[in-house]
Parts: sequence; C-alpha cells; structure tokens
Amino acid sequence: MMSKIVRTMSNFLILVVLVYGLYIIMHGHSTPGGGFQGGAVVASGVALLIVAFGSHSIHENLKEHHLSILKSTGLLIFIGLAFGGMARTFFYNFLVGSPIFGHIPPLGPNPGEMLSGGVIPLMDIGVSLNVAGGLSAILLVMALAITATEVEE
Amino acid sequence: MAISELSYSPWSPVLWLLAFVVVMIMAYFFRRRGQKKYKKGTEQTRIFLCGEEVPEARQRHIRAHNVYWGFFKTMKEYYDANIKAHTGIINDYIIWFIALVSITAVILFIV
Amino acid sequence: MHALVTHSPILIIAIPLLAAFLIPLIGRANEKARDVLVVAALAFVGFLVIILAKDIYFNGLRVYTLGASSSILTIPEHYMVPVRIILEVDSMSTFMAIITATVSLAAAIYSLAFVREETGQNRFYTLLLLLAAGMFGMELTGDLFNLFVFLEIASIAGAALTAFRTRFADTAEGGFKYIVISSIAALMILLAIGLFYAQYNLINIGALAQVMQYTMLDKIALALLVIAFMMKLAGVPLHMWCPDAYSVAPASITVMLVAASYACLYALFRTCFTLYGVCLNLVTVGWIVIIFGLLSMFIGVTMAVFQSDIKRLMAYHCISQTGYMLLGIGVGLAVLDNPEALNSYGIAAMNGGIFHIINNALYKGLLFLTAGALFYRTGTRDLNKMGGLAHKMKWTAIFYIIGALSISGIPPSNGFASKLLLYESTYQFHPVIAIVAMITSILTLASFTKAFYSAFMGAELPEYEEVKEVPKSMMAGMAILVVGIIFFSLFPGLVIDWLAHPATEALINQGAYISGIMGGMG
Amino acid sequence: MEGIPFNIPFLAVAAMIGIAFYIIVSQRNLIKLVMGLSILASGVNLFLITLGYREGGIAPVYTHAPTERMVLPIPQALTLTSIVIAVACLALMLSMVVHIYRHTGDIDAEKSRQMKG
Repeated sequence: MMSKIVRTMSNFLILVVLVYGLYIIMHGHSTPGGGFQGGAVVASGVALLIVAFGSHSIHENLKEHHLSILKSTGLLIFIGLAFGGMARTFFYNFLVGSPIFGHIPPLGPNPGEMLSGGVIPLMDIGVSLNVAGGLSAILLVMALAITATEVEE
Repeated sequence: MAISELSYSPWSPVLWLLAFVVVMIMAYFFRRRGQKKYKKGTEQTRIFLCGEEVPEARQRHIRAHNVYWGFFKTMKEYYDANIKAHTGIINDYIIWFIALVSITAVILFIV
Repeated sequence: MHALVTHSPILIIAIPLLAAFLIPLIGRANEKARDVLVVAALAFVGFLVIILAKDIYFNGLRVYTLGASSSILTIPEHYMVPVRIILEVDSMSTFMAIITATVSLAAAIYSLAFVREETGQNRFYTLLLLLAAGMFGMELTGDLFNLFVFLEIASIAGAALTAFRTRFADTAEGGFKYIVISSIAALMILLAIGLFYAQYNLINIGALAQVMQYTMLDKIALALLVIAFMMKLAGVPLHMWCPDAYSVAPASITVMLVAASYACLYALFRTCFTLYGVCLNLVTVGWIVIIFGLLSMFIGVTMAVFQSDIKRLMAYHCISQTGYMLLGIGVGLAVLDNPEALNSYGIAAMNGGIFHIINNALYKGLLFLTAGALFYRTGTRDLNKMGGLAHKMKWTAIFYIIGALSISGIPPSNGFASKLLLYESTYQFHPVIAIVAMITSILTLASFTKAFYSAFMGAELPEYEEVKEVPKSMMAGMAILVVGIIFFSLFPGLVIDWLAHPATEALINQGAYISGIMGGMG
Repeated sequence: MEGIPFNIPFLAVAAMIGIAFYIIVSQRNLIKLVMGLSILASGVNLFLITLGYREGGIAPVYTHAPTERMVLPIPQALTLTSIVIAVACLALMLSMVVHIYRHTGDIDAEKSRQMKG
C-alpha cells in the first residue's frame, strides 16, 4: 500500500492504461500491435494496481479463479474460431466477405480499415483475454508469494 | 506373425510358447514322480534356521542396499568416479551441454 | 469419414487443446464430467491416430495446410515458398503418434485415482492435455519453427506437472532442472533455426532439405540440433536431469515425460534423416549417434543397478533403453549411402531401433505405473523401506513381472524381439556394439531382480499391514499397457510389417518427404 | 543503418549468448541462473530480429504504407512467439525457485540440492 497521492493517481491512470490496451487489441490487424501486446498492456495496469494498493487488497476483489475463467474463455474463443474454418481447413478465415470484419481492403498500401481482417480481430480479442488473465494471475501470485515469505521470516 | 527378416533364423513367439508349454508339461510329469510326503500347515512349511529362534519379518528381509554388495565392492572405482560426475547441480549439466556442442562442432568441421 | 481423415492431422493436435481449455470451466461445475471429458478426448484422438495411420500406410504421406486449402497459395504468385503452418505426416509421424496416444490414454486413466487427493486437479488435467498436444504437434508438424513451439509447450507443461505436488520438498527441484535444460535446449534449437533462415530464408523441413548445402553454418546448426535433442532425450552424458525429474514427477506424468523424450528422439531422427539426409557426412554423424547410444546404455544401466530409489532406478533404465534406439538408428544412418550394407543389415537395425521405441514406451510406462502404485500405497519410493508387498498387491506384482521380463529381453517378450533384431544387425556392423548391448541387457535383468526382490518378495512387513491393492482406474491404466505388451510379444512380425518397417522406409526416403511439400511448387 | 557495419548486431548477439552462458555456468544462485536464461533468450531473439533486416525494406504494415518493398515478417513472427514462450518459462522458473526456497531455505544450486548420484 503506497501513499494517497499514488493511489489516487493510479485510480485515474488505470483507465488510460485500459483504454490504450483496448486500442492496441482492436487495431492489431491493421497497425502494429495485437492480442498479446494489448493483453500485456492491460496486465501492466493490474501491476500498477498491485504496486499502488498492495497485493492483498487486490486479491480480495480479484481471485485467481476469475482470471482462470478469463483465460479459458479467451482460449476457447481462439480455438473455436479456428474450428469455425473447419469446412475448408483449420484456421481458415471464414469471415471474409461477411458483415462482421469481413471487408476486403485493396491490395497494397491503404489507409487501414477497422472492419477488415475476418477472424483475426476476433482472435486478437481471445488472445488478449487469455494474456491479460494469465499475466495478471502470474503477477498477482508472485506478489502474494513475496509477501508470504516476508511474513514467514 | 514371425519376424522373418533376421539373417540367421526367424523368430516366432507362438512356436516358442508351444515349445515352452511342451517342456512345462514334461517337467510336470517328472515332478509327479517325486516324493509325496510334503504336507501344508505342518512343521515342514516353517522356516528352519539351525534350530535357532527365527527373527521377525523386518530383520529377515534383505534390504535393497545389501543386494549385489560384492559387485559394487569390485566396481568401486568405477562407481566412485561416476557418482562424482553426477553432482546434481544444474550448472554442471549445462557445462556438459556446452562442452559437447563444441566437441561435436569441431568433429563435424574436421571430418 | 473421408473428411475426418482429411482433417485428422490437425484434429489430433486441436482436440486435446480444446479439451484442455474446456477443463477449467467444466471442472468447476462437475468433476465427473471433467474426468469423462479427459478420457473421451484422448480416446477419440487415439481413434483418429489409428485411422490416419491406416490411411497413410495405404496412400502415402499427407500434407495439411492451416488456414488455406493449399500450401502453394501465396502473394505474390511467383513466390513459391511454403510460408504457412504446414503439417506433414508420414509413417514415422503416425508411428510416434500411436505411441503418444496409447501412453497418454493410459496415463490419463491412471491419473483419475492417482491424483484424486491432490488439490488443483483442473490444472493437472489441463496441463496433461497440453503435454499430449505438444507431443502430437512435434510429431506431426512439417515445419522447424512449429517443432520448436510444440517442444516448448510440451516442456512447460511437463515441468509444471513434474513440480505439481508442491507439498513434497524435492518436486520443485526436479521441475526446475527439467525446465532449465528444456529451455536451454529449445533456445539452441531456435538458434539453429535462425542459422537456417539466415542462409535459405526458409523454415519448412521439406523445403530446407531440398536446398541444403551443408555449409559451415549448417554444421554448427547440426551440432546444436543434435546435442540439444540429445539433452532432451537424456543421452549420456547429458542425462543427469533425467533421474531427478522423472523420480519426483507423479507416476502418470513420468510416463508422459518418457513419451515426450521419444518425441524428441523423433525430432532427432527427422533432423538427421530428412532435414540433412544424404548431404551429411553419414559415417561421422552415425558414429556420433552410436557412441551416444553405447555410453547411454552402459552408464545408464550401471548407475541403475546402484540406485535404491525405485523411480530413479527406472529413470536410469529409461536412459539405457534409449541407447538401444540410438544404436539402431545410428547404424542405419552410418550405412545410409551404402545400399548393399543398408539392405543387408541397416534396415534391420533401424527396424529394431524403431520397434524398440514402441516396446519401451509400453513396458517402461508399465513399470513406472507400478512404481507409482507402490508409492500410492506405501508412501515411499525408497526400496530399502519396502518389502513383502506381493502378498498385498498381487496384480501390481504380476504387472511388474511382465514389465521387468519384457525390458530385460526374456523370450517371448516384445523386448526380446526388438533386441534380437538389434543384436544381429549391429553385430554385422561392429561386434563390440552387440556385445555392449548384451551386457546391458544382463545388467537390466539384474537390477530389476533387485528391485523386485526388495519391494515385492520377502515376508510381510508389519508397517504395510494396511496396504491394499490399488484402485480400479489405476489397474485399468496399467492393463492397457499390459495388453499392448502381450499383443506385441505374440505378434512381433505384424508390428514390424505394419508399423516399424513403414516408419523406417519413411525415414530413409528423403525424396518423398521433399516432394510431398514441394511437389506443387516451381 | 548507414555507416554501421552490418555485423555489429551479430557481434552483440554473440556477446549476449556468451555472457548468458557464462552466467548460467558460473552462478550458483538460482535467481541469477534464471537471469542468465533470460539474457540467452534475448540474445537469440536479437539474432532472429537481425536476420529480418533488409536494406531499404519497410515494415509489412499496409496502413498508410509508402510504396517501397516490404520485408517478409517471418523473423518478427518467430521472435514474438519466442518472447511469449520465454515469458511463460520465466514465470514458471521463478515460481519453482520460490518453492525451492520455501522447502530448503536456500537458493544456492549446491546447497538446495536434494538429489544426486
């Protein structure tokens, strides 16, 4: 638990971090970034909270099994989309041409389109859920482990 | 069924088992011709130790570290060297790895 | 059915993954459903492996491209390089996949009772399925980088499972050693992949094999690959992590780790035969593999006789049995460009080595499972503390005898069949090899007799009066492997004709593998 | 990269891998060993990224891209995957070190060892 200034600031900053993470996730298919990077940004927000408020007070609201469900959901989205292309082959981009992210941008340099990429943006979302959940769980458990050993000594 | 690729003789486990069964039947008939004085549950089935008191089960059992004692005694130098090499320290495992990569690379360059 | 065969290469990898991701959700709701899911997923994968193997036996190798209907769809159109994730499955791959499927199924069924008392079972089964998926991926992929990724998946899952029972003091150490050597080996493999990419701008095995020139960088990459895989499959003197990790892992996981080390053996064979193939200096590389094999056999078995921890003893046997496989394959590799020697004994040696892989996965798996059964009931792995357990655990003792006779190569077991092939063929290559192999076999029998005597024989000890036979699901897991051993013992000829020989042919025939992937290009 | 010899990054790779192996071999402290492994992973990643560099090529991102030739992003994809794997390995290794410390009270490779021979 750090001073009041840090806590107040991180209460504001967490919003910025989350929005930035979401931006990176959602634009992963047209600009640098993607699910892993965005998820890591979101997890760094959790790290900020852990530093500011201490791991125990975070752990009261954010249990490992919540994160574990988040992880599994993300992975299921990912592999479910991969199975969705099974009519052709595994991982086939079956959303191309459909109204959901299905617009085909012109080949070569273009201004970038949000609604393109087919299953790729959706997979980014799945991956980001998994990465955010997994990395947050790692950070949280590690932080708890450190404090636990300090108590033992 | 059988492995026929061997250069000397084919190996067929089914034939082998048949031969084994025949031998066992023959052995059984030899065994039946033996003495019939053995009876279960009498003194014949108890442990006989020159007439002395038989120790309890825990002391009667030969433990693993006593098995093949002579073999280890004879091979003491080999085992001492080997156990010294098996340090159980993770860094040493990596030293072996680096050494072998360099040796292999040198061998491949030379030959 | 046809669609199932077409998609089976990826389904074999994807179904364990899907089940692994479902487990945390289902396991919270219902433990029974989770257990059923694990077993059903692995059983279905086993079924897929068998129909895929049958198809490949009759129709030749199969290429599966992820994300596109053909591997040659590229932009720009003249860019004829396989850049996608491509699976290439031939008889050797399906042979290894059969091993993995059998062993995983047996291990999963055995685990149902074995880890019943542990906490975090959802995580256990998730990791177990990830380990299985990693092994399948290593065996079915046609791409070096995928090989690295699946190797790391298998290593991470394996290490986490090794250290799973954290309440014991030594598990974390075993898991730590396993993950450290795994990640160093994997990073060196990645470095080798980088060396290939630097020269040829390719990472596909078949495409690389076509353009391989055996330059200086290729030699360095070969040294890195061979030694890194050798470390993962625990060849002496890179074996020292193996007893540490295998002895502390839960018994069912030890069996899976054995299968994982054979997946690395497969990767080594793939590297030597398919990736480099005839451009190698075959005699040198063959002798390097043979020397590793000889050292593994002899040092592994002599260290095993000395052990008094039952799982360490078996782990050292694992090392020495791996030596047999290396021998068979090394002899085949050394005579690969000599058709006369190859036909007279080279192919027989490779058949023996490859047949030994599946034999060893079965009986070594069985032995580790019996050791786990002993641990489950007595709470110790120390042979010095055991005794008289055959009175209480009759079936375990019988299973142990079957496994021990088989591993020592007593006729008519399957171990005898594969060792006979190896003795006869390696004797023609160099007599010393066969002699060392026989001495190893004798010492194997000696050490298993020691373990059998001190654990099962003797009077009933008072401290084990409460000991009972193990639960049914553990018996079922062992029984699967026993059925396999008995079948392989009675019909070794069938196994060689249907499984081992096609696998050997697939390894030798480098051209078929290359044209499988590059056939449609340029 | 104008004016910089092309093999400077490769020298950096060699130095990093050398330093990493020196740390792994010489340091008995398990945390330092994990650090060495992390440096090794970074060295290999740097190697892959350096291979992806092409004179005059641009990043393969089509958004507002100039009309020059783009590089094939395989090395970048490999590096990204490798980084993800390295993170997982690192977390697992550190948590195992925590467990070793809890059980033995030491993080020295020699003093905390319970299995040998």
